[in-house]
Amino acid sequence: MLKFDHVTKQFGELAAIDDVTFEVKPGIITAVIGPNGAGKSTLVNMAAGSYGVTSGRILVGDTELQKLPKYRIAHAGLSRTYQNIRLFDGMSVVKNLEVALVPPRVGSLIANTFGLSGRAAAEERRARCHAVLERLGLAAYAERQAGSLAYGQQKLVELARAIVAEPRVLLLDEPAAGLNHGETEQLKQHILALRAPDLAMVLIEHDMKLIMSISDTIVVMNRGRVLAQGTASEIRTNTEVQEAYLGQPGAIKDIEAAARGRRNRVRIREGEGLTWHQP
Amino acid sequence: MGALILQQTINALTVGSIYALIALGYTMVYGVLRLINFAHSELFTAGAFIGLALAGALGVAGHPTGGLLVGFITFVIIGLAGVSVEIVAYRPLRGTSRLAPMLSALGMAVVIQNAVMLIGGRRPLIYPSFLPSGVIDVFGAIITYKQITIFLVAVILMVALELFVNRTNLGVRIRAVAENAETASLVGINPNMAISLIFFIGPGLGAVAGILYSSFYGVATFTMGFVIGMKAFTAAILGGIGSIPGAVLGGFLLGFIETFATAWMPVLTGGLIGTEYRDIFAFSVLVLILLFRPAGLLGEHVSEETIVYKSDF
Amino acid sequence: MENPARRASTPPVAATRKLWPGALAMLAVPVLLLIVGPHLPAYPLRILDMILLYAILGLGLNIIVGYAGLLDLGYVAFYAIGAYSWALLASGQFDIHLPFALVLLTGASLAGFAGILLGIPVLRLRGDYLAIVTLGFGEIIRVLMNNLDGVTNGPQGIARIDEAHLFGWTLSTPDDFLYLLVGMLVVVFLFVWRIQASALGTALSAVREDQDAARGCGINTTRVKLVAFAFSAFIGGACGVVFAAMQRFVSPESFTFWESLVIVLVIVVGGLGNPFGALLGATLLILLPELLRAYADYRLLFYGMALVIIILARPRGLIARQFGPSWLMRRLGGGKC
Amino acid sequence: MKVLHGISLEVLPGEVVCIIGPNGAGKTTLLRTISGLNRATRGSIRFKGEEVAGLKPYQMVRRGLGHCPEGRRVFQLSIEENLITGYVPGRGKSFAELRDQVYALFPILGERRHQSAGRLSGGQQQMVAIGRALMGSPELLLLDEPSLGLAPIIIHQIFEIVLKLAESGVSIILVEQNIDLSFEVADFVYALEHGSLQCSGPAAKMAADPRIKDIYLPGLDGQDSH
Amino acid sequence: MRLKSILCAAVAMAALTGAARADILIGTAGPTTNAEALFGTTWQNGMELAVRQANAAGGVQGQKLVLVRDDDGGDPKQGTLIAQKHCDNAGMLAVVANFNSGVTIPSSDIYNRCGMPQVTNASNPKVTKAGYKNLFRPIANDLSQGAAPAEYALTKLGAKKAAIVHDKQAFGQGVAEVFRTNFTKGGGTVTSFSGIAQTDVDFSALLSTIRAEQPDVVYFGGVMPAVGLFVKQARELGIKATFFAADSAFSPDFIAGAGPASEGAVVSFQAPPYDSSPALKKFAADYKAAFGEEPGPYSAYGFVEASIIIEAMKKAPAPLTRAGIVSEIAKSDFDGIVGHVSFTPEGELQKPFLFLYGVKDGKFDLVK
Repeated sequence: MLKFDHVTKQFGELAAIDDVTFEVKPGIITAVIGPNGAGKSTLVNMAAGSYGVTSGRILVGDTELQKLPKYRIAHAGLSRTYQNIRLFDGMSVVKNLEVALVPPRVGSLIANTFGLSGRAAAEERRARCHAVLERLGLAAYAERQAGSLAYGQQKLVELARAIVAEPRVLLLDEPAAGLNHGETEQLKQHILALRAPDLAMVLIEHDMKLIMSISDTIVVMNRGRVLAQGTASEIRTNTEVQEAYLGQPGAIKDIEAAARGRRNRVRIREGEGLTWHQP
Repeated sequence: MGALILQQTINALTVGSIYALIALGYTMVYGVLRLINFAHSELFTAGAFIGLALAGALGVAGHPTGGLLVGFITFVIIGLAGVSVEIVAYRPLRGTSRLAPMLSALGMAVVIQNAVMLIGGRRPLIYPSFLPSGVIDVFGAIITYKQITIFLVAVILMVALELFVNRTNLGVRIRAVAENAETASLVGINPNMAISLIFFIGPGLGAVAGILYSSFYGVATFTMGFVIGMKAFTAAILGGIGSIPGAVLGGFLLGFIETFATAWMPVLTGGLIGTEYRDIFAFSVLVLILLFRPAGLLGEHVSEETIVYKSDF
Repeated sequence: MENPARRASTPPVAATRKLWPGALAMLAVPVLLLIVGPHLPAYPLRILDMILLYAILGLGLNIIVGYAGLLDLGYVAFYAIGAYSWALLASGQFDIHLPFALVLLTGASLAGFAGILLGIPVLRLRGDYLAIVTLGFGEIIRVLMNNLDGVTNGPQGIARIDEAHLFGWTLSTPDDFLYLLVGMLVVVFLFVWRIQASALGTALSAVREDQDAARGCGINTTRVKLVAFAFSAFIGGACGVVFAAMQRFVSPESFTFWESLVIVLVIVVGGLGNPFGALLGATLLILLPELLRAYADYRLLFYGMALVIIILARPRGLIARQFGPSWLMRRLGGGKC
Repeated sequence: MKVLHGISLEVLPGEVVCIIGPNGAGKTTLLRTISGLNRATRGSIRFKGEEVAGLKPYQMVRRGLGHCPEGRRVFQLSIEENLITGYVPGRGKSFAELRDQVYALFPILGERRHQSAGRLSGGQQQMVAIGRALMGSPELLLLDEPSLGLAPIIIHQIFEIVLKLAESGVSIILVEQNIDLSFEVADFVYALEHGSLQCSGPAAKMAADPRIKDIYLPGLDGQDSH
Repeated sequence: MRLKSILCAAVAMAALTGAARADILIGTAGPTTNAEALFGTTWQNGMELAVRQANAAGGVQGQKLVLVRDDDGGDPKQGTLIAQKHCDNAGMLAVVANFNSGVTIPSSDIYNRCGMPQVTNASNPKVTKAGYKNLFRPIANDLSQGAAPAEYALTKLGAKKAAIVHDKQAFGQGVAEVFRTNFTKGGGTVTSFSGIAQTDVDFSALLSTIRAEQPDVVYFGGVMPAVGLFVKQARELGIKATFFAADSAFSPDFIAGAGPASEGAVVSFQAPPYDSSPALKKFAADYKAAFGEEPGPYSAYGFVEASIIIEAMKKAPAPLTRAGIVSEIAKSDFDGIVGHVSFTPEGELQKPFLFLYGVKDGKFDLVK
């Protein structure tokens, strides 16, 4: 459904993405993981049209996204959430969703505003938004100003905004960041419920527990390249992946030594064991 | 012909010097606060009036050396006025919205202009020249000592400012605040100190420009700031607002555009387009430059990829 | 993914039904104006006309500045285009005497067209640079009006413009214009209200809040902004036509940069993005200088001070963006919706 | 919006304290509150025995606090000018003295002192940011994700410097996602989640606790090395 | 909220009118702020002087006169609001309004509608074209103001080439065009006809071009301080031509502003010199005594314009009405301080007076 075809992205001399090729299939959840700076967000931003592509193609079906202006990418069926929440803070929650349903053509936009059919169309848009809000348990917040909601709720509103237009590809950029266990669990249920035969979902996440539990396939990136791809268990046992995440075990030795040396010299805080402040 | 071109070049340099001096005040304030300081042009006017009053009080009207003293004291007085305006009318609005301080500045402009009118009078004041008189004839072009002095004073002030900003520790700190006030405060710089300093230097330079301007043209009126302020502001944009060399470049460029448009446009178009289209020409150049270089000639181009854009208003 | 619309439940807009008392209260304002207005002496009546005119201008500018978040410092250009349309198409200047209703439409459309022409090149600019270019555009239009002597009569202006007739009704006294302006205000108000409530308004708000995210949601931001420019200019042009019909004289000095600033002040002081804000702002900004007439020489000094004080006290304007019937009902009812 | 909830934490002189937690847990907000960029709604912040809640960031710096913000945020000035911005007069050492110390710590910066900091690589920018903070002779240094986006080899260098600084008596609060390394260099660790303190304790004990690893370690499962 | 403000306005206005109920009100509106503040203020001072003198002489029909001064800022919109305000004020029996042609034209509609006697200072020929019977213009309009200098330049100076500059304002461009027409008609050549902006102060670029054209005379259609600056800069650039300027330059400010450069410049003015008659001499002295400064360029006009109204009021039958005053003004026939006042049916002066002055030894010297 979504295909990265030899995609490269240069920032100045630095290649943030270096000849990446992989495909995201519909009906399943594809997770992209990797250390900070591995290029995951760059990949998302290129697909969504925020960044230009230096070379290569990004395809949804037969449509080459890198050739489209950003707003057309949404109409091509790709929508996303953002790592740092980007809601329209001053607008109500339901209006935030309606933005994604605004008619693409200016003519229909004006006809919608002043024409006779406008009211019905507006009602229909509203109904769709409310349905999605209800689905995500946000119905009570429909008329609240988006910026005034709690963090977790904002994250969900962003998800709602991304799905209200019924995309073919959904990019979720760290949806669980900053959520507590309960919220993460809730999110997990919502994501699983979204799984549909004609929807390709891409999940970028740091929360390994979440990833391991819901991803059908995992793409591991490191320093702008795809390091490995496979199921959770395949990835778990991949030594290259372990190294990428933990750093070369050898190189850490110096630090360990230096730290140990220091620890012998300085007073360590008198501590029994760990203090758990929360259950 | 050669003489005429030379003459017009000199004319352009003189006007450009004054635009550039005023443009500096706009650009410095904008660089730090992203604020169009509408009151700047009125402080320029106030500077000319205070200079005149001082010259009278000190009995140095018309003496070039007295002019230095007057210029210095006026710089300080108007500088302090600028600092007060910022504290009273802009600082409380910091962080509210972009429009509020701009319109507050507009209100301050009205206040200052009318205060100058009520105190200094409506009558155009005959201004004693602090500049040396005399002319040199260079290949048929007439250069007055006044023009030379204005150019020199402007260049000296601009170089001094550039050195201050680039070569002194204080200047470096100001640039840091201009780039990111929050980070600057994290490394121990008091952003308000830097902002006050900018509101001291910018209007101070404007005041000196006011004295030069009125000395050169021999007149001071309470309304003279508005139009020249608009032009200087245009110059600042032209050069890339926020950039000090940009303001200087913009000032001189606008001086040249205006001068040569006035001199040659009627000739080039066979009288079809007269000198009265000068301002259209100037604004069209501005629009064109912005369309092709959206941040002005020397402004930092901020690409869409590197900024996360949130609405300003 | 299945279509969530199919699961549509009842639209839970609890407030819709209760909106009408608030809306009715607001409708009372124009009705009251029409009843009380004609009984006022001519001077306050004329001030009222000016307030209404600037309120309509404010409503128009609000589309660009308040909804789309683009600062337009050259709005007076559209106003001027409208005014000169009436002056040229209904006067002895070219001995053309078109009916008012036609020119109202033509002038407004011309202005709207100018809005699009201006919009195409400048909309890729952002923030202050856009503001400066619109400022330049305003000045260019004014200087053109001042210089195209053969067409506009240059600085002399165009005098003795025809008296306006609207479907057999002569518009000459301040109360004639009161009826016209109240009518226009209601129409423009509903127009703007409609925009705000429609998909277009949603798109514009999204552009204002976060342009990139709006694009990410599939909004063609450039087009949407162009539409905003066109509508805004259209309203400005219509106001210009009425202004010229009221004054029966136009000259470039009525269309200075300062006028643009006054209209910006109207909406910022009143409250950006709220139609009622434009009304309140216009009232304040037109009335204030008239009330200060008693102070003669100190008039503008006090005016400037008042501006600064108002802005310092209410940096976000006198009326909140969300203010409206539903907001009012919510506040009055005390309950959340 | 409430981001932090009743957090109590303590840093002893010369100690390296690490704060861990997932994205959005409030770590950065905590650092910003300590240095005065954000105002604490309630509670007190004491620094060297003095109540400092409500002080402005630059006042904190003058009292001996250094803060390297997330994303480094070096100024688009030359390296040396960046150091100038960080210099706080009247804290004992002269500018030249401090500058030479920084160049001794990061020789590469000394070599390129007139180069624009904006053009440096990420690691070098991080060095500039740390050097800039050191110009204020801090007694407490806040480091917000110094390893973000850096190559492992550079990360090692940065952490070695952190240790060196700690040796020289500077207290350090380190916010990190690279938990393995953090546990190595830290003496004491606080774990944050959703703006609340989850768990705290000596680093070694933290590292050994399987529950901590389960929650915070970006390892791929519970049975990974260590 | 809006209604409340309107009520406030009404109350404020009632308070204003109430205070002066027993007196006869004469209104005026002119720019006392913005760029033309000096002209408007000194012009209104001239009226003030006439009113004070009339009051000192016992007022009119035993009542005191009060001048209600208003600031229109040179803005047509404000001018119409003030016109309405004056009209609504039942105690107001006549106005001297406005100073600018662009403000007078729209406001005269309103004054006409309420039958207000209106004496204007606006010199644009169009002002009287509406044919309002209540509107009078006791000064030479731009047609004569531009014509006389052209004739003088051609016949007395024998000029062949003229460069013309104007400030793109209604007045400046108006007189400049009249000068051009008359100069060409009389056989002269116009080398250039250039517009500047009213607020310009630097003319070096334009003057450098003009210098190359070597004109015999340079006509400047514009107002102070631009005139002074223009002449001064022209001389500094070595232009030898004779300068012609319109009435606003007839002021000590011009000579002081341009300095020695003003020597030889010719200025047209609608009044004889202040020292040419005892009446004018007295006016200048009285003015100085009353306001502590020299009269402005239009002070004498203001005095005359107010005098016309006062004279008419003296003759009009009691009780005074606007209509009564209008018909008396139409019948005006007296010697004002600048010349004889009597009107054509169109409201123009029967015999517009226009004088040309040359600057000689730092003083204005009548040349024609």
